[in-house]
Amino acid sequence: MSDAHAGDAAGLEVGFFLDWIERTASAVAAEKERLTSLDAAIGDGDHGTNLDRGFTAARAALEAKPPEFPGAALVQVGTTLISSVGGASGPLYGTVFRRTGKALGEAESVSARELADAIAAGLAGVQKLGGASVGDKTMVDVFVPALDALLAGLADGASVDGAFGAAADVAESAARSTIPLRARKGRASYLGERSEGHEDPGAASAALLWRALAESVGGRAR
Amino acid sequence: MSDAHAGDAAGLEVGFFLDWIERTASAVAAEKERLTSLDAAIGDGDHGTNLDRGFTAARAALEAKPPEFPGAALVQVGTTLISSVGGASGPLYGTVFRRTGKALGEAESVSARELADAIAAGLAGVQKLGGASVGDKTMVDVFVPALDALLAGLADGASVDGAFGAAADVAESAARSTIPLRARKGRASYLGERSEGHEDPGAASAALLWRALAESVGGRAR
Amino acid sequence: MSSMKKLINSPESVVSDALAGLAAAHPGLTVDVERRIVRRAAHASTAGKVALVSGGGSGHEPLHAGFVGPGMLDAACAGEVFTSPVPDQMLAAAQAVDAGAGVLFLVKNYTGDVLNFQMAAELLEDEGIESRSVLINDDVAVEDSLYTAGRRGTGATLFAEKIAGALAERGADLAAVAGVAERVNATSRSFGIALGPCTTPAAGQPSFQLGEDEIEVGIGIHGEPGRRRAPMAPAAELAGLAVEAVCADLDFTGDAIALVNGMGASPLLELYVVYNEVQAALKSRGVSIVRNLVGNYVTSLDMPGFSVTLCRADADLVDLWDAPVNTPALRWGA
Amino acid sequence: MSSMKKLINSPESVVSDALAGLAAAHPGLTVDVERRIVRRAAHASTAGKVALVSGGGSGHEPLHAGFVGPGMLDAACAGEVFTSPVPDQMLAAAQAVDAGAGVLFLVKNYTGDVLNFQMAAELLEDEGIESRSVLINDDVAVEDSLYTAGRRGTGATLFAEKIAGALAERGADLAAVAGVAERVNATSRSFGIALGPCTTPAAGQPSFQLGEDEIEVGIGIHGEPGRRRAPMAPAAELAGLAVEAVCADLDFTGDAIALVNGMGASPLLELYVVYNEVQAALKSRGVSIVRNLVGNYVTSLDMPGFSVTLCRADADLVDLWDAPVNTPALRWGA
Ligand SMILES: Nc1ncnc2c1ncn2[C@@H]1O[C@H](COP(=O)(O)OP(=O)(O)O)[C@@H](O)[C@H]1O
Ligand SMILES: Nc1ncnc2c1ncn2[C@@H]1O[C@H](COP(=O)(O)OP(=O)(O)O)[C@@H](O)[C@H]1O
Ligand SMILES: [Mg+2]
Ligand SMILES: [Mg+2]
Ligand SMILES: [Mg+2]
Ligand SMILES: [Mg+2]
Repeated sequence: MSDAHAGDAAGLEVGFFLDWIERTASAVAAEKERLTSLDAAIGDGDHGTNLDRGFTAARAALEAKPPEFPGAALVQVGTTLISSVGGASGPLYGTVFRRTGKALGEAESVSARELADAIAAGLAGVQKLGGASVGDKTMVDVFVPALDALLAGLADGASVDGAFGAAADVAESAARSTIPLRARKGRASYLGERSEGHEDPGAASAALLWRALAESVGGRAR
Repeated sequence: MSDAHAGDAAGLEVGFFLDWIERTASAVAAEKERLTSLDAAIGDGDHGTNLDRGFTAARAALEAKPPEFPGAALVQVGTTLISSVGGASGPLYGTVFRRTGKALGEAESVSARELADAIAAGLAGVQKLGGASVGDKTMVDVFVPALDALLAGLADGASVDGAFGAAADVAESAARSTIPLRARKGRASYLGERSEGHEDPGAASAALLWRALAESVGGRAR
Repeated sequence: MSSMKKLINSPESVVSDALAGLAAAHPGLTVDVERRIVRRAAHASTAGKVALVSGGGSGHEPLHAGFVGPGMLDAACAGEVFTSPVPDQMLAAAQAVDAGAGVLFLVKNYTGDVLNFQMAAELLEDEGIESRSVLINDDVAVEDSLYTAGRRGTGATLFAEKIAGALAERGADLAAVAGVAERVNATSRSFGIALGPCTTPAAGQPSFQLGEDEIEVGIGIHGEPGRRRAPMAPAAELAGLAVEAVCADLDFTGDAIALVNGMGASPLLELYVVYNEVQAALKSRGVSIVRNLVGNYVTSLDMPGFSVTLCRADADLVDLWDAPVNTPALRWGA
Repeated sequence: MSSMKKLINSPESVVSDALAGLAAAHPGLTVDVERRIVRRAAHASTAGKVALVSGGGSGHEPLHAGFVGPGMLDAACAGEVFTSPVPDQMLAAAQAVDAGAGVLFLVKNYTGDVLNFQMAAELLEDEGIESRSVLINDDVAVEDSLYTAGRRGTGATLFAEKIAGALAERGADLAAVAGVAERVNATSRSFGIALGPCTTPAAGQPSFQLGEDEIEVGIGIHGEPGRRRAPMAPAAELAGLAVEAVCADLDFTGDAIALVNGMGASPLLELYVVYNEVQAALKSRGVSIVRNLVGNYVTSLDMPGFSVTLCRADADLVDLWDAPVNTPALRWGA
């Protein structure tokens, strides 16, 4: 059990996803001020408040109307984020969750690999919506390498725990790697070269999301 | 000459009054910031600027149209102050000078005693206009004791220099004596007890005027 | 809070420069920049109408120049920042706009304004032009006693200018126009709270210092400190304080016209929050707001804060309030 | 400069509280405080009229809710402070005000606004209601390149709302109303300068730090720093900078409509000083201002500073500009 492998039959069920959202919501709440102050430096200082409002609403929505399968949970989270966050991150994160959820369909249990593929669909949705590529200093800068790491880890036959853990590590270092970049999307792009030297707030929040995911995977294993 | 006495025949001519205004204007310019910051504490922070604007205008008016006799000089100064200062101090100081000047009539030369009596008329004008009595924390708190000291000095047969010098000393200490008072007139009265502990700006400027007068008297004697 | 940085060319030229801008922006006004007199453009027909003239220190914009135009003032005189204008200005303004029916001076009760308008009225009498002066003294933060210069004139000035202006426009005579201005003043009260100081261009320093959690309660409009300092509190409490002070002084039970006025640097978003609390507090006291203004009308440069002004609203006053007005800062029905 | 002290009850309730105040103050508006939608009061007859819907983050008041009313917007959606509203709001607003002739969304070009309005438009299509969206992107401080999110929408939003609103009122169809909004946007440019930061209620900290003699040049309306920092300078120079930036980007020779806009905490006195310099600088470039606004219209909470917006003024646009409008913040001819 503690050494679940990529090919493991033990799938991720709806409880796992509720746990992921719960952990994400807690992490966002805990890091709210840091996210907001990152946004104040190169944006408008609301990213932490925005996401905290959104994940608080998502948590409440999941409690009010408990979803029956993983895809439904993520679609519900995405829809709630879209309806409650606003700003750039609302539609973008909302789309990540909605598309990921839709890709999971109505399965009651999904494998790690299926989840990774679904996240790829979510990421594609965000890139289509926001038009950002890697290097534009956005959340995409975290999602792309983290997902790559996850896929690679799962393909290597590493443990599921290890694959998600490695993906979270990559996400965190990818977030820090946005520091020297000049923003080309979103509000920070208005600053031109003055956006250099600051971590992108959306990249920072994406790293929280990946870490929460890894923790849920780890927690499940225990 | 250096010991001109109250009874002295040597009168004060128009040049003396021009000198007085010149010295007053210089003193006001030099003390502008102090007057303004006294006013900021218990008023609206414009007293120094107001008087500086007024005496600069008065100086210019006297140069543009040199008066022929003492009374004309002071009326001209008063009229200019009224037309250029505004606020409370414009009409009040304007009235002091106008009434003092009018009281001097068309005499080419006036005695120290005649000047003191004329200032008494100016003071009466201000008190009628503004309704302030001694203790209300205004310029009147300086004018009344300074004039009393001047009249007393002249009556005692002290030297003219000495009488005016003593009046200026009294004026300066009277200005400081406004510090503990609670204002009952003008803008500072809005503060009620919070006006206590601050020197009244109009009292401070009145002391400058009395000191300039004493210096003109002293300068004349040299 | 207040800033030393200002959008000016120099403290000396700020009033003239602003008047030049006002002239350029409003073709409906004739502005004598040198003498600092703003009046309705020459073409406005006002024959036989009582002329309304007001004025005061600058720094309270849009008061007064922003209220010159059909339905309101005929002329306004601008002094230096926070300094009453001089009698020459008031005299010249009155002479320029007198249309044979006399002049009403609307004067905020400050020693400087009172004395300068008084001198102007005397000079005007010498010119054979009849005038009346109405003193506005609505600020309940100041005790009206022998021991003060009396209550300050603040927000009610706008009410008096609007309502007397409307009556003058209808052809009422000087006594009637002065009478309604007096009635407005007698039935209006104001109270203000500042969250910080303001900075005059000349001083270049904040008018007072406040701690991060302090406010000034009972402030005027010249950056003077208030009657007392208090700890910062939610909008509901601050609005309650102002409403309490105003209503303790005069019974407003019934209908009222209300002004929730920004002192200059408080965002409109916040002023609407305050309005919401003010109307709720009034409702619970049986006061119903039938007309209102929310915004920066009688300001104190860059001071953050607000004031509340109420005027008892009988049908006559409301009718005059609703009459058309067309000025830079207040416009409806035209 | 910006203050931590605010006239609010809590950062969480500031938008709702302000909307409740707006509702109480303006009987001509119907305000759904919970869903944060402001629209014209039900009785206004708009059958067959193209409906104009705008919205955006709060903190820019009077934009947008202050421009709802006859002659201008049909509805406005308010987001959290500096945060775009959500698609549900825009959808509900559009459904409420659609009068059968379709809906024009006027959208300031920020990623958040664009994405949320885009989602709303998709949802609206599902409901069988036709819509068009016009992006406003007038701020020349932002390079319009592949390397940015494109130019921000600022002062031209007011111009588009007024002018498209007037055309809609005249019964033009959706394509025509969208067309004129696009034309206004294409012929408008803005540039802003801040003397200090602003403070959002949630952050409670100034959005940036400036030295006593520094300014931010090329700022937006969300407290973001500008393109560069510069030393403080006289109003004439700052106005010149803004005029230069605007005119370098588009030739305004001829007639123009001008907005000299306060960012929130700069006194009106100073804005008139700026207006004076702006009109002089324009005159020397052969640009003549035929209509103007001076005041706080598109603000950034308590930020001190100003922006200049110009729109090329042909006879059609001026005619639409002059058409009656009756909203809380813009009113004439009615
Ligand atoms: N076009 C885009 N594609 C992907 N992510 C984006 C895009 N634009 C902005 N973002 C992300 O959104 C974050 C800002 O979110 P937030 O502050 O909540 O919204 P807003 O910028 O509207 O205030 C940025 O840090 C960035 O990571
Ligand atoms: N009624 C009065 N009688 C005499 N002096 C007065 C009266 N009111 C005010 N003053 C004096 O005027 C001074 C303030 O002058 P100033 O600051 O120039 O005018 P303002 O108060 O209009 O700004 C006060 O310090 C006080 O000495
Ligand atoms: Mg943001
Ligand atoms: Mg003063
Ligand atoms: Mg003064
Ligand atoms: Mg935002």
